[in-house]
Amino acid sequence: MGGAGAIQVPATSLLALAAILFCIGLYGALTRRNLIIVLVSIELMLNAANINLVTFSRLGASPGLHGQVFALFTITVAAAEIAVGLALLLAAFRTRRSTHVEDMDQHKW
Amino acid sequence: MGLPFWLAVSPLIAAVVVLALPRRAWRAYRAVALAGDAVALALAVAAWIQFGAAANPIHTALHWFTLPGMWLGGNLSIDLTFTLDGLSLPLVTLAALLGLLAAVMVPRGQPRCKEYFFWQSLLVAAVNAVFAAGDAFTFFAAVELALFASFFLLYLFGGARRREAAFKFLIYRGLSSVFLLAALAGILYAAAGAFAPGGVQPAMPGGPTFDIARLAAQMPHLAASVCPPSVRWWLFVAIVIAVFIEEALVPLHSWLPLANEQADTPTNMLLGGVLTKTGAYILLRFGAGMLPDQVHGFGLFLAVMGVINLLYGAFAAWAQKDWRRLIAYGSISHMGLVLLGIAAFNAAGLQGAMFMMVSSGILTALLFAVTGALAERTGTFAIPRLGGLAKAMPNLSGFLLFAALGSLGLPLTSGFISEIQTFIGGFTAYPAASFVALLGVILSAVYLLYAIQRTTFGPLVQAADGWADARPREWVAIVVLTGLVLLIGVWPQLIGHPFGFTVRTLLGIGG
Amino acid sequence: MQILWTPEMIAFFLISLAILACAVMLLSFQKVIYMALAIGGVFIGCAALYILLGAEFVGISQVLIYAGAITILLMFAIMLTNHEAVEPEARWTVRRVFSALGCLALAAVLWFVIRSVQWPQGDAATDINQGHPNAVAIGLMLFKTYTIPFELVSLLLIVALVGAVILARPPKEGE
Amino acid sequence: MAAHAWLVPLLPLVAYVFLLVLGRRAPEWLVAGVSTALTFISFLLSLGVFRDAGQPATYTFPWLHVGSYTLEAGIQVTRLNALMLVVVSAVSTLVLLFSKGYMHGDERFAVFYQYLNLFVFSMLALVIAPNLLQLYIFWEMVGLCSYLLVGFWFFKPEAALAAKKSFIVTRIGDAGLFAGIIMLFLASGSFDVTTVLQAAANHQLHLGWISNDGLLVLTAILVFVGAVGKSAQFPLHVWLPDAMEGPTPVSALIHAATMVAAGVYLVARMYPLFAASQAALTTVAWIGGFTALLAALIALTQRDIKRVIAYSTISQLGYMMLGLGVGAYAAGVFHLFTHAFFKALLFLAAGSLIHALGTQDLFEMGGLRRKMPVTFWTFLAGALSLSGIFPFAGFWSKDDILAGALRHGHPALYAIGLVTAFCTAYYIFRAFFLAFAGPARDAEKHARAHEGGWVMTVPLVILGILATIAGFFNSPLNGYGLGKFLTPDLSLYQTGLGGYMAPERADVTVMLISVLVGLAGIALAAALYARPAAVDRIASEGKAEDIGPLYRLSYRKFYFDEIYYAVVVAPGKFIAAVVDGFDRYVVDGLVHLVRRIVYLAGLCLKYTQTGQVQAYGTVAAVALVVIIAIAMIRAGGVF
Repeated sequence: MGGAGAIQVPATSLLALAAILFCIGLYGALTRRNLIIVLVSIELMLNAANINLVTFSRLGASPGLHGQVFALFTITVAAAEIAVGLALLLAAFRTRRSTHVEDMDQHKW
Repeated sequence: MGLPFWLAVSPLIAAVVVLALPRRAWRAYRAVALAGDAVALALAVAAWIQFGAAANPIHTALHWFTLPGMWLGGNLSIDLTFTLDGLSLPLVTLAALLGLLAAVMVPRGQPRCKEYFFWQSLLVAAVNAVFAAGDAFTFFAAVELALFASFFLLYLFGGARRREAAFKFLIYRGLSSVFLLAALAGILYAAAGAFAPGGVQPAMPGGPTFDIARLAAQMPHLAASVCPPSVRWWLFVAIVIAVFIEEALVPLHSWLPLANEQADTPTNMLLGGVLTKTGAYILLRFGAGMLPDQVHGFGLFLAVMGVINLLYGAFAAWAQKDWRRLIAYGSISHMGLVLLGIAAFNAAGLQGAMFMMVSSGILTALLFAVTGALAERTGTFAIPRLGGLAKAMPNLSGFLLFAALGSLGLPLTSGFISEIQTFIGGFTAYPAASFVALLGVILSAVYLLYAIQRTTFGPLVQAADGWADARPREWVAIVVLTGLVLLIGVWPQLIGHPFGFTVRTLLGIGG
Repeated sequence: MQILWTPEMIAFFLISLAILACAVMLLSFQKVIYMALAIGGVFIGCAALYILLGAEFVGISQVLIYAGAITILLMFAIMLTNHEAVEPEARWTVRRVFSALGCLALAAVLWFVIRSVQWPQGDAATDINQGHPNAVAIGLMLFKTYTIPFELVSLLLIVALVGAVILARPPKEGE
Repeated sequence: MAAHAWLVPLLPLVAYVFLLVLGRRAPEWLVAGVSTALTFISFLLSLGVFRDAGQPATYTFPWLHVGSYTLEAGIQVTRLNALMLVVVSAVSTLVLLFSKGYMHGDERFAVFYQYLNLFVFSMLALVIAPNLLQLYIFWEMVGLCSYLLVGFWFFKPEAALAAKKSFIVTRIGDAGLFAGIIMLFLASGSFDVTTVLQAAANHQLHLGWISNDGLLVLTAILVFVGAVGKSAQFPLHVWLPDAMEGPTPVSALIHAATMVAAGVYLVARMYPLFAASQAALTTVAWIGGFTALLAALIALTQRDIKRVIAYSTISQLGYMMLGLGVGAYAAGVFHLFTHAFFKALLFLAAGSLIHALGTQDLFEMGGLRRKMPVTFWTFLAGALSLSGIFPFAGFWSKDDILAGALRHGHPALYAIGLVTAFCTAYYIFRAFFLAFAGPARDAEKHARAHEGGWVMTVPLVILGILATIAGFFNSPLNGYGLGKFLTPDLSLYQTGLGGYMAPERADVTVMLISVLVGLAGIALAAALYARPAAVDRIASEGKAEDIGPLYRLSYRKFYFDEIYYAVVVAPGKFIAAVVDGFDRYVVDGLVHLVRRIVYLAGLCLKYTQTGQVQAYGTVAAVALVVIIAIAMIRAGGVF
């Protein structure tokens, strides 16, 4: 299949895409009020990282499957993360009736 | 594992045993603590015999772990080393003795007895280890242990402002530990050649070491191409700052009067008697022993600071209205003379400084013991509220007078023999500073006799119902310390013998 | 830089456009539930990109786990909490400005870094799948080279599963 | 005999330890008996040592090694030392005996004897010290005993203050001596007196930071400062009159005959050093002369009998210094010798009066001639001796000094000496007439007055005899025997010290003048205080009425105490208060300032802890970006 042969897409473009996606995700994580959206934004950043991994597995200095395997690990860990994250969110919502980040400030001075 | 090891460890074992004892075993706590301290003292005495006329340093090393040879041309072995040489032997004996006497002086109804004896034994173990340590690593560890043991003694068992005093103590001395650590690590690196201007030059045969004896043999003779003078300069500055705090020298002294004012009598005996001598010990061991050129270079500074301390302490003591603060400032004043003696950097000066450390330790502890015993009866340390005690308690008053006279350097006491040697050294090297320092000799008489006159002479100001003169446990402590003051005053060669060896080593005269 | 308008290239541009559009929508929608839908778009776009890059197995996994499981999970979470929630009007607070500037600066820095590096072109000679189909090659690698991490990840999933259940379970009476 | 001289100080030490073991409750007869007997044996031994004294004999053992130098301890017997041994042990024996009566009934009787024995030991050991260090040690020890004995009645606030004052003022002098000794050690390489003096006499003292001549003068002056403190010379004379708060036997022994004379002894012992530096010798002479006159002027108006005698002591010590300073070495030592006897006598006689009357105020005495005949006659002998009337002891020694001043070319000092002699005769006979002549001014006390027991009268009589005849030891009648005896001590040192020795012949004119001046003083005192017509005037003086400014100046001791308080003590206390305030508010204030700054910083920074995780994230992200950007810029080639 597509395992061999040259790829016409330049690495620069792929990395730039990942970088933009990462920055959008970061911005979302830093500014959105809703905890769910914050979690989603983090997933966005993870995806950006995954794009890099896959890109380098094909276009890196030493191409190989390692990048793809790591992308798989990342996806798994992200799944675990989202599961636990959402469970925490539910627990927090039960006690505070809110999913807003601003309300989670019991560590204020 | 030899004698010096157990000397430091036996009070530590006592501390652990105290912790393991059941609750409310009041007598057992004291008995265990006393046993640990007594073993340490007995070992110290045994060390004197072993030291003998030949002045063999007694050495034990316990290997702990090795930092592999990634740098500086060899492995760095981290050991627990204990060495008793001419300088440490008298001091460690003093520490062990004061540890024992402090345990004796703990009053019968001491609250939170178990904790008290635990921390006290720990402190005694730590100060023993400080003076018995044979390598910089063990030394620093012991200094830190002493710091936090005394912090807890102060924090848990002091007077009304004990928390403030304890934290001031902790922060000050913690700061000094920072500089000490910097200096010790710096010396390790410098001696191993890490600061050579042209890149690392392994200088120590056998790799880098913390061992004090090897460092002292190597460090002063390193060529400038291996250890540049600027590095030595910075190391010495760090040592001086650490020393000034540890020894409570002006202007970094303000923790001592407060700590002494707030601590109880046994703690004060240890604090004033041995812990404040750590600073001078550092200056002798790591300053004079490893950076002699810098001691020379800083001589004038040290001498001037010595005189300032001497006068500042004396004047401040004159104005004090609390015996404990007065004693604290008096000890600051004494330490000024120690500084002058070290600054002189000749046989008489150095030996005088060492004598003064021991003498000031004994006399400070004695003064604390006597004033503590008086305060236990009268309920106050405040000089204006005392008077005429010689009528009610002639024996204790007599000892107070004796301690004061020793402290002001009356002949045939240890204070005099220390003073005269220091001044012989001082007049050789810094005559002008020594002349000014004479004023301190006069002032010490002024502040001590002023306080004595207000305390024991004159008409009795309080009703003296039920005041017993000294009790047995107080007798023990007071008489032993008094005897020691006289013994050193009349037979100074006793401690002059071991000190002499170290002095000759420091000055590089003969073996 | 000379851009060669090959079919692959055109596909890449379309996919990236879709991903970025979805990502921007994600941040600009007011209603939370729409945002969840937008993230689904991002996930699917990424999957397409992986397949384009010849990582079919990763692409399929992405669709299964992200676009399938995670998006649905998010939907449930939104429904279980405050599903009417709207993201309030964005006010340009100092923090927000700093976040925006920081992200822009990060993008700029990354862009300069990416641009300044001479990236190797895809090597036509090497077949990263060693002649196997992609899924087989990945399977071989997972069970040969990465056995222990693989097992650890499965352990992690179990722990996450149990943990999520315990955390999400409503407290019993009197607890 | 010299080899056994160590026994002389040892016996009082044995007595001290014995009394210490006996404790406070020991019976009085045992305490006094043992002390007196052992000291008496010491006296007999000293006589033996004195008889055999010849070339200096030294016996030492090592004490402490300092670097390569070894400090030694031991004894040395020279002719001067032997003479001092005799004087000290003789007076000590008599005072110990006298104290049995004087201190009878005091609850700390045994303690008193302990202290006295310790003093006698220290004083004897001081006298035979072979080196300066040992001398200094015992020099301080006698100071300590003086402190303890002055403050013996410690519950009296005046006694407590006086004890403190005496110790501190002498300590000022001691600090000088201390420095002098150390510099002599450094310059000569030895503490040994003989070595030091040889080096000084040969001008071989050398220190790096001062010229050789300057060093000689400086060390001599420093040693003299010690002597000034101990011998209560101007300007450190203020402690001695206050020290009269101690029991009277103490005043007789310590503050008249022995300890205060130690200063004079020191100058005599170190004479080659002084002789080698003319400036120092001149200083000694002028300080001595000035002190003699000053103290005599103060003594003119004092009303406390012990203070009159105390100022007289200061004055006579000034005479001795004057004698040594002008070069009349033998005369100075001789005056020390005679003065020990007649001044101890005067003090003990005064003690007898005080013991009988319970007051020290001259204006509460009077008319005691019949009631206390032994005291009367012995006091008279002492007073005549002090006034320098032929043939009493004081005549010979004082005349010797005055003649010496003229002979060595110091007419001004001679004149001062003469004026002092006149004042001396006047004030001592003023005291004498006030105490013994005229009517009783306090009838009740007068009625109680009685002579003490034999323990008190026997020492008086013995001292009375000595005060009368001691002068013949060094008179033209035996060819200035004492001077000849002492001369070999100085001849050891090769300087032109021969001139400081005894005169070849007596100068009758000088003698005549002195006696006449003394008689004039007595006559004036008699005219003012012994005539029956003077009763009213005495009464008004006793009530301190219409005293003129000069009288007040003398009576208030030229305001020295007040001046010292204002110039030394008050500034000292002020500095102490300033230092204490500095310590509390500046040093500690800085510490607190640092604490407060840190606290304030925390107070401000806590507002950054909003609890908002996104705020933390923003800061972290921005910081990360900045750090990466900086790293990129440093790496170069990116932008």
